Amino acid sequence: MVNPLYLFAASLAAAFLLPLVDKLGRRVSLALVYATIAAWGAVALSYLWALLYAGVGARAFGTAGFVAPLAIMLRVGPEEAAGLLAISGVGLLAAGAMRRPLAEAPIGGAMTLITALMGMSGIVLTRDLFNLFVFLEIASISTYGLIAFDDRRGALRAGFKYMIAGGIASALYLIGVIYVYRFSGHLNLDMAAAAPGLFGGAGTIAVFFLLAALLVELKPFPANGWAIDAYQTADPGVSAILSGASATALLLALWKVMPLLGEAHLAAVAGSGLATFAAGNLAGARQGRARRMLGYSSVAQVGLVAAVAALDRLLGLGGLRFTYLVAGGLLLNHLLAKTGLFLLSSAIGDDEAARGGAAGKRGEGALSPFGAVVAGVLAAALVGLPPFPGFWAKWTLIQALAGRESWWLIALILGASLVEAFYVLRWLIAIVKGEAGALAKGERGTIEPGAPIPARIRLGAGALAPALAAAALVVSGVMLGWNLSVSDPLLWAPFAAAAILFAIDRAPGWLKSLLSIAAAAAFGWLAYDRLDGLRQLFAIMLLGGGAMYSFAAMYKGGARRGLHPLLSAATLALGSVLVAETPLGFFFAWETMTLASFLLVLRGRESRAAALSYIVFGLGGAFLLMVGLVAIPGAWSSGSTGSAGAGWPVFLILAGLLVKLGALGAHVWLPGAYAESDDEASGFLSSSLSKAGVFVMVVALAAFGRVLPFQATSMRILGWIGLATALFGALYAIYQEDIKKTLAWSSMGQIGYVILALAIYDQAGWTTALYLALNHFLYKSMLFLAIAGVIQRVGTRNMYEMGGLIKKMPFSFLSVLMAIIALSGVPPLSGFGGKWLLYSSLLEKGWYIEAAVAFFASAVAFLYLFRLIHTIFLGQPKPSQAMVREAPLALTIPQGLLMVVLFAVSAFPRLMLDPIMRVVGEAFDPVLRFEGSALVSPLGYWDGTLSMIVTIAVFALCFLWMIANLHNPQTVKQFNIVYAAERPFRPETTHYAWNFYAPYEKALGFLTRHRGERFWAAVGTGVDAVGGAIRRVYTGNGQTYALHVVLYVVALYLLMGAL
Amino acid sequence: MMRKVLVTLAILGFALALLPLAYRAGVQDRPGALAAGYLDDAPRELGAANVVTAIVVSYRGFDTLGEVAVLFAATAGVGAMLTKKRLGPDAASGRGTPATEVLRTATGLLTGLLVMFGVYIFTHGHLTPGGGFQGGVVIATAILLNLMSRPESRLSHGLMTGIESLSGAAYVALGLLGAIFALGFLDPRILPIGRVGSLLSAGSVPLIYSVIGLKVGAELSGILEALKGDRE
Amino acid sequence: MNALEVLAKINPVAASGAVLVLVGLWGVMAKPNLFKIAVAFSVMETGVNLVILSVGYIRGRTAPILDSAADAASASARMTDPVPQALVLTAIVIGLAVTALMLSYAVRLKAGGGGSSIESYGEEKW
Amino acid sequence: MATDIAILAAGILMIAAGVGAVLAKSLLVSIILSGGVSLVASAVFLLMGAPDVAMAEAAIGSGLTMVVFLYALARSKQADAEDSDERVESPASETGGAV
Amino acid sequence: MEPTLLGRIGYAFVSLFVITNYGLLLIGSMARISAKVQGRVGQPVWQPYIDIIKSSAKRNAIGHGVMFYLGPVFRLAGGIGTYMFIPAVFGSVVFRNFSDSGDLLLVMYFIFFGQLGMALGAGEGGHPYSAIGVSRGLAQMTAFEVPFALSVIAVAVQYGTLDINAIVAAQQGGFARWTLATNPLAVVAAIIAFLGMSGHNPFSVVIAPQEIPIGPPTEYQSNLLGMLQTNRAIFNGAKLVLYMNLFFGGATNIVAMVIKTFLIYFVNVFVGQAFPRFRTDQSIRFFLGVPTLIGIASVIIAVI
Repeated sequence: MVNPLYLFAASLAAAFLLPLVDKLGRRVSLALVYATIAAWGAVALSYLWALLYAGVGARAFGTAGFVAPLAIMLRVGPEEAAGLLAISGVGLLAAGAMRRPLAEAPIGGAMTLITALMGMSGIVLTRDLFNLFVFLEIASISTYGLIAFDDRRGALRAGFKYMIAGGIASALYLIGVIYVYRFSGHLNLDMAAAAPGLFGGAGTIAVFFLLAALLVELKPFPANGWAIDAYQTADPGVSAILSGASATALLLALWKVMPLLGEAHLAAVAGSGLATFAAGNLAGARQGRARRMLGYSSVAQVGLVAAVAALDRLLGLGGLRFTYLVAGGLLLNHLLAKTGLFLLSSAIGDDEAARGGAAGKRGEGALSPFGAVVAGVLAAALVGLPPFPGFWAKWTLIQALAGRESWWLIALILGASLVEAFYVLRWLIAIVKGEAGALAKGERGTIEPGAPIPARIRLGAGALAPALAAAALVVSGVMLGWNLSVSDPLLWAPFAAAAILFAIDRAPGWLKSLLSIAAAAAFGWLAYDRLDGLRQLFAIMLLGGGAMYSFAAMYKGGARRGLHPLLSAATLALGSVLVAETPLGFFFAWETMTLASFLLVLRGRESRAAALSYIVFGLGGAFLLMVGLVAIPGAWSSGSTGSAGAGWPVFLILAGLLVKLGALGAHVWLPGAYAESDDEASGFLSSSLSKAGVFVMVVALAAFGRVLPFQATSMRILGWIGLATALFGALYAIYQEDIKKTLAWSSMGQIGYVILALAIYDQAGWTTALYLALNHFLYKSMLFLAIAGVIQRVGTRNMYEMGGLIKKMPFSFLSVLMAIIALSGVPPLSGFGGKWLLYSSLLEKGWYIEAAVAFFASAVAFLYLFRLIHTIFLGQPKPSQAMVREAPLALTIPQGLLMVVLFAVSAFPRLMLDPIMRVVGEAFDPVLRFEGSALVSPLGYWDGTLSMIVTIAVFALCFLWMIANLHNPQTVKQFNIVYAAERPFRPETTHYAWNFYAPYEKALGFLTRHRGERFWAAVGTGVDAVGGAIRRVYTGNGQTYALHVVLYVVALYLLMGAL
Repeated sequence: MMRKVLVTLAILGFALALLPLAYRAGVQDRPGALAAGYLDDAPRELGAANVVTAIVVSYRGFDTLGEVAVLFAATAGVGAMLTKKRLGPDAASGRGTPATEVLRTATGLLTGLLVMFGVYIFTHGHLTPGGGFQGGVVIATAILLNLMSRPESRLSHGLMTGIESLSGAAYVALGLLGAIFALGFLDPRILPIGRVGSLLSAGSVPLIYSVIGLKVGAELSGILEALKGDRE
Repeated sequence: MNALEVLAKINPVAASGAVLVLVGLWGVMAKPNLFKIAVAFSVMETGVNLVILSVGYIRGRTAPILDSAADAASASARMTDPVPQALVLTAIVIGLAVTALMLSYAVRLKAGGGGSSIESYGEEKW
Repeated sequence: MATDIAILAAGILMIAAGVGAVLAKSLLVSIILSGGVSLVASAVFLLMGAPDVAMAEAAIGSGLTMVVFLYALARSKQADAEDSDERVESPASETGGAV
Repeated sequence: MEPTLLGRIGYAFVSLFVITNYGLLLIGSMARISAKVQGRVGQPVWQPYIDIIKSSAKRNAIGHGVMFYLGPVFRLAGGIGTYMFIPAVFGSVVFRNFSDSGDLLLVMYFIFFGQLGMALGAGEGGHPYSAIGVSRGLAQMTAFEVPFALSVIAVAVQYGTLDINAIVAAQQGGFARWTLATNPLAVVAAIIAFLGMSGHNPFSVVIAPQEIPIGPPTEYQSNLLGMLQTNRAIFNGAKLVLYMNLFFGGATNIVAMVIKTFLIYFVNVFVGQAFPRFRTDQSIRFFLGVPTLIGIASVIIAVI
């Protein structure tokens, strides 16, 4: 291993000579700067190689030819090597992005950059407490210089505040160091830790001062206003260095002094870190200014990392490996993501302090596709989505905490993470979509010809550093995942597919569609052996559905950039949910699905608010699910069934799934997400993706349903939740003018029936549930596909702007007709089977009131279904839609296939019911059975085949009579009606479509006042208010910040005394 | 009012932490093992009469290197911050108040003397109290006098930069020589240890302290120059 | 333990240093003028230096410098602790660097047209 | 013990000067008083047997720092008559935001 | 003895023939009785026959398209189908129909078949009044289904089955075993629902758009109108038979069936005449109020 002293020598020499070198030109001197930083990186890599692969142990280096205790020691171990690499990596990225300001400012800027990074590296390497101080000061003073180097007003203001806080911290540190020397007799860290004098009594206080200084430098809540101001105002590169490199160095300093800390100290670190995490994120939620928001996120993340290291020591979460994995993973995630985001914020002109009016640039438009991918990766990583390091770290952390039953900590961490996800993704959405959407401000969903197309912001060279950070995140995430033995290729398939399809994103759409289908097929083939009966059923809906929608995606020409990769990734993620064998593997697949579907929603036109609430609820549900999974040992392991240990955690799983399924109360994300995404993506979300939640609920209930606490009551409550979902989904649907909103609410209602049926919890109920799920997939697919065609042809989603399309789009009409007959449960189509099964099992179970309400709900469904078909296809056409044609083949072919399937399973119910009953029969005693073609329940019977025959026969009879009696009618145009004794002159007025159910609204509208939305809005307001209150602390007055620092230290001291 | 209460509380709380600590530390009655080790070994190992210097330059020479870096970074920061361009056109201060003739004459006389005194201090740092930092300040004082006596004159910026850069490089180079010819970076034993108490003793300690002195002097002068507003 | 014993246990250097730290800290938090803050910091630094050196204070011992009269063998028996001295040397220089930088910030901020109170630089907040 | 008493006396002097430096209305007085603190401190260092430090404190902590202060003061054209305790009227300063 | 498939089809036609004629006569006589009560002469009892024959013989004036033609087909098929899934006379092979296709639930849902198709056909007719009528009808339907469903649930709970034959079988053995006697609340709820279902007063606002003489009946003319008129007879009969089976002990022979259904129909019509017409929102609130409570009470009684 190279002696790191040479690096210091080289850095200093470079820095010292820089003013001379600068005489040769700024290019040369900057090259020297980059070379110096790169040298650190190269050496750090060589250390890592030696330590991890060549098997060399950690090594200490003396200085001046002496060793400790006389001389200062430097140590190179794994954490040091990684820290050095992080610092130089961030430094190089930031320095690259700062090329212009560095070239324009005096050479002092470049000089302080080198010394700053050298100082941070010194903090990492040194094992001497006073030397640590020296390097802290090098780093701080260089930082003060760097903050001011390009002379921004705001940065100067912030820099002064930064100095005040830094000065207080230095004083604290010096006092701590000298008393540590006094009580231990050593300045060398390892020797001081071995000396007895530091533990108990005055030594504890000495260590406290040391610790307090480091904690203050780590920017704890509330003593961090100075740092946030600096993040906000300095050059983004400097912010990146502060947030990434400096935090790494300081965290490693904290890590270093950990051996000196007692329990009370550790508790203080943990408490302070967690409080910072929570408060930082809450304050960030209110931030509109991007840079400041990233600042809040930074302090929060660093607080969490610090807390994790302390918690491991306090609770014994898993030792060194655990800390490396979790704290290291979180830190790596944070520093790469934050570096990338800070630099990205400057590249897109979100850097409000930037000179010369560039601040408005962001308002002009959306990111270019490449930029959007980079931004997406960075933001997703920051939020802790897979496959990035933060995801693995979060899982491991929560799992360990659950092992210690620290539920409050889990709640705190996840709650704050959710808030963070909210504001980070809100920003992502804003920059990806642009401030002004493509649609005019007027009518929702209409494309006005003159509306401005948003400009694509091209990042150019500014994207390089963020892209590199993103790439590093991907690589490290994959490596970490592999390390945690999530190595099943099928689990990674979604990412592979997305990457490949993104790579050929410019290719024509049909090629990508075919590739997506092939990917789904290949996945199914590879996974076939691992699919049991239940999983096969769901594979049809999930993989088959995904492939079908990929096919349908061809209905619009062009490359449709971004759609196919996301659709394919989401499809394969659904597949991997089916094949996951471990809890982590499952959760990985689940979050992958959440991520892919979020991006899919985001791709829609006016989807900003919808996508945000989709992902926030998605993550919230996922967090509940995660806690449930880790709280039940052995959950999701193959063949696990109810163990006595599983109790209330199952409720968490169920609650998480209910959120995902959009059960009433947690449904507010649903209509927006389904309505605003691309039309075929909506169909995919509604008919395929929602079944993933059903699948997991089936598995979870199968395993743990019998050991639920208060089993009967719980199930009854679950049933009522499902029932309420069904009823209110239908009620909401009838008042929508937007066709996709109607379908969205309808989906919610249909899933409600599935939940209700699952809650019945016997063979009949579960048969019903699976049958309903499969049927919903069939007819909701038909509806969404047909509607996609309609929307494409007429260019609007408002039903009252359509009409009379039956003549133009007869096939779509037929498809919708079949679908709504099936959906409403009118015999002889298979939908009736669902109704029959549902009522039979409800009555058999004795849930009579539920049955009546379900009957009411299904009657209400008629309303919106009739409105759907009537206002679109019947009535009077719009003159502007005279040239509308039938939907493209890409849509009609799948619809045709689905119609055939629908007829087949309607006429021969056993086709669908036999497999279902085989699956369900493994878990329950039989209630239903087949006698020939008749399905028999204890209460009644239903013969699908016979009823189909009778209906067809009767229908044919009537039809023949009609034909036979038809006396050469004169077929007239659609407008040819007699209306108040005249032919209508302006046909629009005669199409009864808008506010179709006005009387119903009058009678029952009070039920649909969107209380759920209001509740969650109130929750949001509450979080907002708390965040607003917290950030009132940050008055902007540097002196108040100083007061905060001192008060923080005092409070910590008193708390520690109390412990 | 609120602020006053909080400040008082903060100070009282801080006192509650700091004063007991200071009291409990008390007064040592003899040096600890580490200090005793330095006192006993420094003259023998390094030939330095001034143990503090031995520690500062050699045992903890790495600290001193860092210290120089701190000063360097501060100078660079100040220099980058306070340029004429950034301070505005009427930047330079003290213009128009010409120094008295006495000061001018005295400056001429004193400059040389002060520089020589400064050099003396850092070359004898290993023998007597004082060393590179103190000597450097003395040199800076000489330059300060020049700044005051001739407000319209500019320091030869190039010369200062050159001295600063080269002395810094020389410091690093001496450190490297220690790594090559002795046991480690900044090891002063590349030259003979000599007899304790003579000028040519303690290996390269006097040399190192000299370049530190030059470097510190140049940097402090740079800070003064920047504060005066003469930086381009 | 009578008052004298308590007094004997008090390290006078540490005591004055600690109080000076408090005074400086109070100045930093209470006085809004930019330059006054810097002054208060410098007072605090002096206090910290005193505290550091107080640890090396041993009653009745000499400076850790060998003169021709003294022989090296008895050094540890009659000299004070050199370590805090070495540290303080470093700390003093660093203190100067911080003060200089803080002052140039103040100068730069004022030259940019702001007031001399730190409260006039609170635009970044919340 | 004599040294102790001398140091304590010096300490009281330093504290008085320090408080004066913080309280003084005139920045010039304030700066000179803080230089005085350093100067007394260097005397204390000398008493404690730390001539190296005493020199450094006198030259750097007292001398050079004061010069730097004065230069900075001159640069920012702050008249020494100006009341350095003046506050900007802002609501934030009153509540301190620390609640 | 189980008849052959061909035999069953033959029986079905017989059954259909009977119910059609009975339904037509029922409508005719009810109109006649109404007129008498109101002091008019009224139409002949066989007027419905005349109407159908006349309609079927007429030339089709205009057609609006495929769905327009299919509307009456759906409607009539719905009516016939509903009847076909109900055993009309208990124990009779001839009137057993195809009730082995499914139980009570099938019948309840098949009722929608014709209504849906009719609504669609009228929709293609393009007249706004038809849409308004459908909107009102569907809105009202969701409401009256609740008491109806509750009473059906009460019956199902009471007899432990959804099989209509079994329900009828359980009521054999005298009036005291009829649902009317054992669970009168269920019958009350169901009768109120029936008024809504048939669009009788006071729930006739649904057909109000047709009363303005240019509604769907004008769009639908000639043989299409004839089919609708035929259906009205069959469908009405089917519903009456269903009610009879559920609540009035069913019928063991055709005479009992005729008497019982006639009385049911009579009571319904004349109970309804006593009330003024509700607005749609009023009727929805009405159905979800007292009748629903009655329905719930009936379920509770059944459970007890």
